[in-house]
Amino acid sequence: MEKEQYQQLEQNVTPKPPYFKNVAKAFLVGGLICTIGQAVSLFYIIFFDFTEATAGNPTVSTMIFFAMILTGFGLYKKIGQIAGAGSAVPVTGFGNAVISAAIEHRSEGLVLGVGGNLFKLAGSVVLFGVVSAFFIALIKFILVSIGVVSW
Amino acid sequence: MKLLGIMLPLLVSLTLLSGCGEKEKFIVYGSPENEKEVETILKEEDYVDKTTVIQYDNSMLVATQIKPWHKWKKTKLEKKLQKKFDEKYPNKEVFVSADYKIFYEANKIKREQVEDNKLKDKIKKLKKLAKEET
Amino acid sequence: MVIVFQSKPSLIAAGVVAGPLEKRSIFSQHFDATYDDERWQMNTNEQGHRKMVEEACEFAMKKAGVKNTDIDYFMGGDLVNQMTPTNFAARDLDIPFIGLFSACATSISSVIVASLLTEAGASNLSLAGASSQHNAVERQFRYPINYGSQKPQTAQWTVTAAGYALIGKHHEEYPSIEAATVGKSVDYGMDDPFHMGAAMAPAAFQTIQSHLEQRNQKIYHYDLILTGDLGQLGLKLLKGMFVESGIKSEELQPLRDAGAEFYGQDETFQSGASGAGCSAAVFFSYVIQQMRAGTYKRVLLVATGALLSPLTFQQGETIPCTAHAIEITMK
Amino acid sequence: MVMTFVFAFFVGGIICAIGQLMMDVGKLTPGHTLSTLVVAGAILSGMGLYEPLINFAGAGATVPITSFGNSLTHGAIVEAERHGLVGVLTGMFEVTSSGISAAIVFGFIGALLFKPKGNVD
Repeated sequence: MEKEQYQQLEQNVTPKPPYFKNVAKAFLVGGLICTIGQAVSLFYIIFFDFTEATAGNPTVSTMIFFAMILTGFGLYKKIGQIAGAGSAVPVTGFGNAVISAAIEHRSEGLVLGVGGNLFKLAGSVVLFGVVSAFFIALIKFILVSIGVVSW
Repeated sequence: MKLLGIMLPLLVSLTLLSGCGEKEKFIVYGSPENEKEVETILKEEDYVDKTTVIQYDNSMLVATQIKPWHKWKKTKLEKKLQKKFDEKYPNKEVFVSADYKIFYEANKIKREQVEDNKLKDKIKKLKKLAKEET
Repeated sequence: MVIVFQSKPSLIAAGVVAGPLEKRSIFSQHFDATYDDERWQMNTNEQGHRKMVEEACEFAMKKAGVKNTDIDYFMGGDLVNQMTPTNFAARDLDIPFIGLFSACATSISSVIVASLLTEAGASNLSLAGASSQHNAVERQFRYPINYGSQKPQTAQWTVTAAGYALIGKHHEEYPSIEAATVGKSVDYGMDDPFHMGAAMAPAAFQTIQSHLEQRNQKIYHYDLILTGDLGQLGLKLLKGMFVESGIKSEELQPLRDAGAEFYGQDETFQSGASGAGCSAAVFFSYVIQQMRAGTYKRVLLVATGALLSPLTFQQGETIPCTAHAIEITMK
Repeated sequence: MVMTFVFAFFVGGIICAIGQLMMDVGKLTPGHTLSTLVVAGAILSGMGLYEPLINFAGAGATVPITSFGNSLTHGAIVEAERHGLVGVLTGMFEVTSSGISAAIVFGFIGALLFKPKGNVD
């Protein structure tokens, strides 16, 4: 059998991912995580000295704390199997990527294992976040300097 | 789709709750001076939902909540309202904030009937909070 | 490519041990032992992996009533970094050792090498087999165990199991190895590490076809043709390839896949089981027991392996695969 | 305030749904999807569109990973506004997203507390 012929067969046999179902589940779980985030945020606004503008930081940290607990007890991967991007896209997913790598590489010690592999999965997010922030700030600076836009 | 079955009623009830929460749209605490006038100013602005105004000495704290669908313009509307008050009361020290924290604390001040020195300290703290950046 | 063994070496005994999840396997009653602790009371997954290999070998030796000093060669492999679990088990077993890597096809490639040594008169008794441990393999080939990525329906579950068989001189009362086919490394351009069945099916097809051709056999000559870990989709593809080559689908009755059947219809395991331990565990427990009971007279065992590494996947390479087959008969 | 919960649900849900489409239809790995979303967040922030989204949807905009891009870019732009070209550079060192620090700390603690388990249940 030729390669092309086989690839045709493979296309026919392999089930397509259930697009609609997956998107719906991602939407619901992702939305739910953000709603929980909003509740955490309200908690910080009411009981601590945070405003709507500053509550984002403690909220994100708290959500990552939740992610640690869920990851440690092996629950996050189960949520992930159901929700897909719904649990990967919120910062809890970023936390899960860091924490799961840290737990996994504990057996190689704290320095070489945890230290060396902490950002094995999440490193690309940090890289592209920082680099894009740098270039966008630079572009904006240039645009402001030549007077196209204002700050 | 079990999830959908759980989430939908939850969302609907949340939406309904927001409707039930309607109380007074305008509260003034402290000196009742200019009460009607301030209320009229705020009524002219259709994006304003609820406002609590605290007046003391020569200062005024306008803690407002912007209607949900206008909220994305919050920063601009806050500035717009500040400008309007500054023009209307050039002799007063007016501070406008659309932040929920400020609104919540202003209502708390009214509920607990905080007075004089304590009030001044509290307001000072709130202003500092509102100016904090992320 | 086909090797015909004149002396017909026999599978004297075998030992299979498996982890906690494998209790759910439809083959679990055929295993010698299943353990509740996936780490075998050791500190790391890799140490547990090693312990599992040792225990499977001990079961095989105990059943045959022999000690490690009676065994001439130990042959095997696994999927973790440079096969260290097996290498370390070899240290503790203290038997002359050849490490083999054919990914998940190691269970059969090691039996082929052991049979050749037996045929050549170099070995009276050899241990051959393979193993895999879910946690240790997943973390190397995919993501950390606790990472919440969504596995597609095409994904397969690496089993925690070790299967080792004792290969000795021909004995009538034991299943005997008549012939073997060493597979080529076949690449049909598949590149999805979550769809290994599709990558491996062409390799299995080529090996089975060439074995049948050179042995002048048809599928109906066999009571069972059992592939290693194609999974439900891979098996479908393999059958599809036979149908396209002109064989009627009714004739494909003997064609089965250990990975597709391993966990039954449990959907948590998606397309089925995979890993070097999957074929080793099923071949060296269920198949050998059924042959000794007389259910099957002639069986073709085809272990399939995907020869990828995380490095080749990240560098955008496709996945070459191999399949090795042995023909076992029982008088 | 109650409406913010509803908006948080919908906006957060939509961002996740976009991520799911990128993975299913675009065949991107989770790593590629998240990196793309972070860059998208940074671009929206540069265009001044992310802050209105936070005002509108609260945690619906701060909880998805896109907010990383926003907080880093926002910090860099604020520094650039204050200190000019040097600010673009120093801004990069002065701003860190709280999410990254939290993930490092909780990752370390998690490594001390938990063991990886492969069981399905």
